[in-house]
Amino acid sequence: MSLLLDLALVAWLLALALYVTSARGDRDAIVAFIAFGLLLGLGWTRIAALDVALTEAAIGGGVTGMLLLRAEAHLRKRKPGGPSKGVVGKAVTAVACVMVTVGLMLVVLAFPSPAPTLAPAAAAALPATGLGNPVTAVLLAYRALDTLLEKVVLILALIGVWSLAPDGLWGGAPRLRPALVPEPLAYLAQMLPPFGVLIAVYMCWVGADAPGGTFQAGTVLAAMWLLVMLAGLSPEPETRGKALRLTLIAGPALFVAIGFLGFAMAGGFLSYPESIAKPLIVGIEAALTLSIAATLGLLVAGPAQMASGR
Amino acid sequence: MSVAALGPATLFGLCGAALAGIGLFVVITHSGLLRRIVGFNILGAGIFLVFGAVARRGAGAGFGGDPVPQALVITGIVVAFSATALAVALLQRLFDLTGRETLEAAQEHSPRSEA
Amino acid sequence: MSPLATEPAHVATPGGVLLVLAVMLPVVAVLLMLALGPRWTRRIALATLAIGLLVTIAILAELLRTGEALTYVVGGWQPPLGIALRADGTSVAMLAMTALVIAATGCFGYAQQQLDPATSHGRAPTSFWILLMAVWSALNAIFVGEDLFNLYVALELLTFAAVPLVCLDGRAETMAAALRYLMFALLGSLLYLLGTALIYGSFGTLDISLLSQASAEGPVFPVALALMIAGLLAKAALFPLHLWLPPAHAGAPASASAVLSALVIKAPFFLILRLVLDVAPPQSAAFAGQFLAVLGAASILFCSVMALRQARLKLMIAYSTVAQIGYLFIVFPLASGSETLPPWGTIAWTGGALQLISHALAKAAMFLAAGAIAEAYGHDRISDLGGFGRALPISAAAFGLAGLSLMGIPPSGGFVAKCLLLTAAVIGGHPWLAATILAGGLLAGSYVFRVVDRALATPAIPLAPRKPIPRRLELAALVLAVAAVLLGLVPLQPFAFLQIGRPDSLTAVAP
Amino acid sequence: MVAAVAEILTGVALFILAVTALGLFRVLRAEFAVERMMAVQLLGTGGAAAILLLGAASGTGAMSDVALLLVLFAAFSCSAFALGQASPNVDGSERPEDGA
Amino acid sequence: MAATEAFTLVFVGAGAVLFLAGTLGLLRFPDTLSRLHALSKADNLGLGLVVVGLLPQCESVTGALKLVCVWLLAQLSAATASQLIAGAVYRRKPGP
Repeated sequence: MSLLLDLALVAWLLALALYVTSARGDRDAIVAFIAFGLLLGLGWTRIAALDVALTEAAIGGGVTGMLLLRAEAHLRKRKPGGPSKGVVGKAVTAVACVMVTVGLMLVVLAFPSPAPTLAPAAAAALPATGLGNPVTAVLLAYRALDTLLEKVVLILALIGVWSLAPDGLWGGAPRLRPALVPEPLAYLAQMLPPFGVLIAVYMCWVGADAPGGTFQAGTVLAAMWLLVMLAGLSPEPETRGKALRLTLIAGPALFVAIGFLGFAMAGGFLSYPESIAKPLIVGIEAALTLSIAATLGLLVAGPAQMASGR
Repeated sequence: MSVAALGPATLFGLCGAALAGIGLFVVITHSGLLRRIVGFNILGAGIFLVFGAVARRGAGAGFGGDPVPQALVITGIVVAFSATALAVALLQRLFDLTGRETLEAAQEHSPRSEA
Repeated sequence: MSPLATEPAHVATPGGVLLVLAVMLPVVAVLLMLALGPRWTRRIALATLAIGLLVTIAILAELLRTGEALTYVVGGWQPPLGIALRADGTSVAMLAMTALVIAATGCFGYAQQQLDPATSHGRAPTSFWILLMAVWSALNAIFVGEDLFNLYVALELLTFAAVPLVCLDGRAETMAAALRYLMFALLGSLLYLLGTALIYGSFGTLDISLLSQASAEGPVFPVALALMIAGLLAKAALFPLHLWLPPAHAGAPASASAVLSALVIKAPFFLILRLVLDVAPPQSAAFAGQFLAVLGAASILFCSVMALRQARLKLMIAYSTVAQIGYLFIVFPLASGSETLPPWGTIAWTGGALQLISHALAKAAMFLAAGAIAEAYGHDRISDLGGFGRALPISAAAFGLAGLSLMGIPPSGGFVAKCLLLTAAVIGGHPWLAATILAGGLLAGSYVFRVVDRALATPAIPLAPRKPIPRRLELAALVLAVAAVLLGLVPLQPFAFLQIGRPDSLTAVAP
Repeated sequence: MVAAVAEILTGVALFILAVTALGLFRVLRAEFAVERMMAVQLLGTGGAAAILLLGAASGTGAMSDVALLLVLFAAFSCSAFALGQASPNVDGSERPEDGA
Repeated sequence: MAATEAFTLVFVGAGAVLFLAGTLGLLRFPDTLSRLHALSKADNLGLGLVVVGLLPQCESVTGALKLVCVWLLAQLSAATASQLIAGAVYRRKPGP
């Protein structure tokens, strides 16, 4: 039965992906992609990767979808039908892509058995971190440098997005709220965020020992913030605002600071003293959650579209 | 290999390979940049699934999967999202400036009337 | 199966802390700039430039003092679980080159912004400084990275810093160029990531030195390496994947172009070099080397001709970049080494490294000189620049000196590099590569002389600059060009500095 | 839990997924663009039900977290879509820098 | 033990039937609004039954609370999202 379920899931994922290639309009493709993201979240649970499933449902099915839908709405007045590849070109590409797929499949089937794994090493080192969730341990202890640099990547993407604003509007606020907010949206924006914030706090808290963590919590918070801004319940912040910028850097800054404190307290950069490793990591996660929420929300909101008030 | 011998790890690994192929197809054949961005995301999802298969195969020490590749995938998903955001912002700005949403027609299209 | 070594693969050295500083210092600067806002941005950037230069000098001194690679194990977590940073002689040379070019570009950017104080806290200048710092951090992380996934994150950091630099002036055509660059870079990143997934699936580690000891069987390893190299080629803009480069590098502001052309595309090349020579099994490496050399030779010939045909100065310099990158790729078959001689003991290795560094210095100098010219005249059409050498003697001199290096005329770093490569090609029995090197030099001579000829021309109506250009704006280019020439003082033999900390020299010490 | 019950719960999850898939492809072929967004709503509910069942079948409590996020983000994406759809005249006014 | 499992199976089975009913409605009903109605009503009731059925299987109070939370969220989102969609449909074509 399990195998049947997996097969059905895979078939469905592939069907949705194929729908994206053949859909006439971009919006249909994006809707299918959102459905694809949600379904992929389900798929990740089938290979025992709950942390990834949470992330995929939140980012793949949630904020990415929002980002693309907004872009589609923005581009809606375009000229219809760009130049597309001819039938021959498409056929050649299709053959090439099928070959790539078959090659990759052969490689996947040729993976060595027994599979090499770092699971025992990760488990052995887990007590030193005080954590219960090995994925969080990898993200915030063993490979903390990756996570730190990736936070910088997020912030940098935001700076890149902001730098695309017209000169006169730079430092102003992005614009999310439509001219007309439908009644149900305002209702949703009042009802959903309390749930969302609760879920985010729970995710962040539980992430040390169970699936969840700072990414998932941050994404949920970002979504709630976006919803509130969309419904016009809270104004879009000016990108030059001090408080906003401090929120953006708080997480990474704390991460770097504790990283350097490692020189004094423990063996070196990004190493935590064993006795207080867990509180330090949870603290970093809490700060990162806020920063990630702000960064993701602003990435979806896009560059400034309204001139700064000051 | 018989179907019965297919574990979920291999199955989703194969699914990842197929998704990567489909994503690549979208990226190459569509000229609309928004669709291409969606294609990049599908390609990315396929690659992450291959990583997921690797993680699942490495189950051990009481974990359902190797945590290291799982963590790498989470990092990768976030990076992919920031790439999407940057690409979308560039595309919107390009559209605002020229009314275009493709790269191919760069030469022959005239700028949109500024009225 | 798993290459888990009983003894740790990396032993942290005392100087390793400096590597952390090299990577993290610009990151701290980025965070500070974001927190404190536009008024502080430039001050923070200049302070970081100064401190970063000191850190680089300290790394250099430490390497020369100990004579072995600097290593740091982040957080004390040994690979394969954790991440290591390592800088051998070649890496340190890259770090030093990066610091020099970034500092010179920063000085140029500073001088340029002072020409127009009204906008110096505006969008473009502020973004420029933040992105410059991010580029620096990413490059340092790539040059000292030992972990393939860590390198992926660093590559993405580099991409996200470089793409907005391309379209900093906000014109529509630079938006299109930036988008095309982003598309190529994303495809490249994803291919690289796929390769990483396959490598982890078959070895259970992503650490380069652990991988180099792993025994490779089956099809997975070559496929993974091929995917990664293909992805990196798209980022390095080797022919025929170079289409995105000329509009992107020519459209960016001069200081951004200098960084993009001199440094950013060197990072993927450096990674290809490490993959082919440090990770790939010998047969795969030999095959990949042949293939890359063919593409490199095609790059040299095709793009040199394209450069010759450009009407605009910056486009010409951008095409010249693709051509000069080609030289780097013909190093692979020439530096294949032998039983007794590792690749880094060959003259081709030294030649390739010198070509990389001298091109970085010369190309940055050229773009900065072109920036000064564009600042003075408001355009960069080569045919309308007759006599610019009179008004901008320093820029003209910098352009000419940098040109010497590109052409490979003594005395210059480019001469030594191309001479070593030519010798290696002749000795190794690669007549076609030798011919390509010579032809590339001639073509480079033609396009450089086109500009120098304009500089020295005496038009009937003297060309008057639109506004006076302060000397300090031109100095940065001259400093870089002189540095490129001074590289020519390196003796014509395998350079010992570049071999410090390479694997085989380690085993020679401890058998 | 008895193995047979777990098997039945997995089967029900498969059934719900299959039924949802059927509905999904009907919705994606709908004539009105708005209606296609029902696909996401459909998947949120059906997917959450399937995940809860699978979680109960495998005894993994954390699965309900995934279901929670699935429902949450289905609602979120839905609102985003309906928004762009509800007021087609918004597009023009959404770009104040257009004339600049 | 057997009683709770029988309870679970009955409710879960009923939920599955409702999901089927919702989809059948989606396939058979002629216009958008009634399709929407069929879908949101049936699916939510189906999810509710599944949740009720699974409640006895929860090991902890938090687990049960999360299940209820899933259902509440689904209710909320279905109510608003289908109204949003319906509103959009209504504006699109005057008169159902």
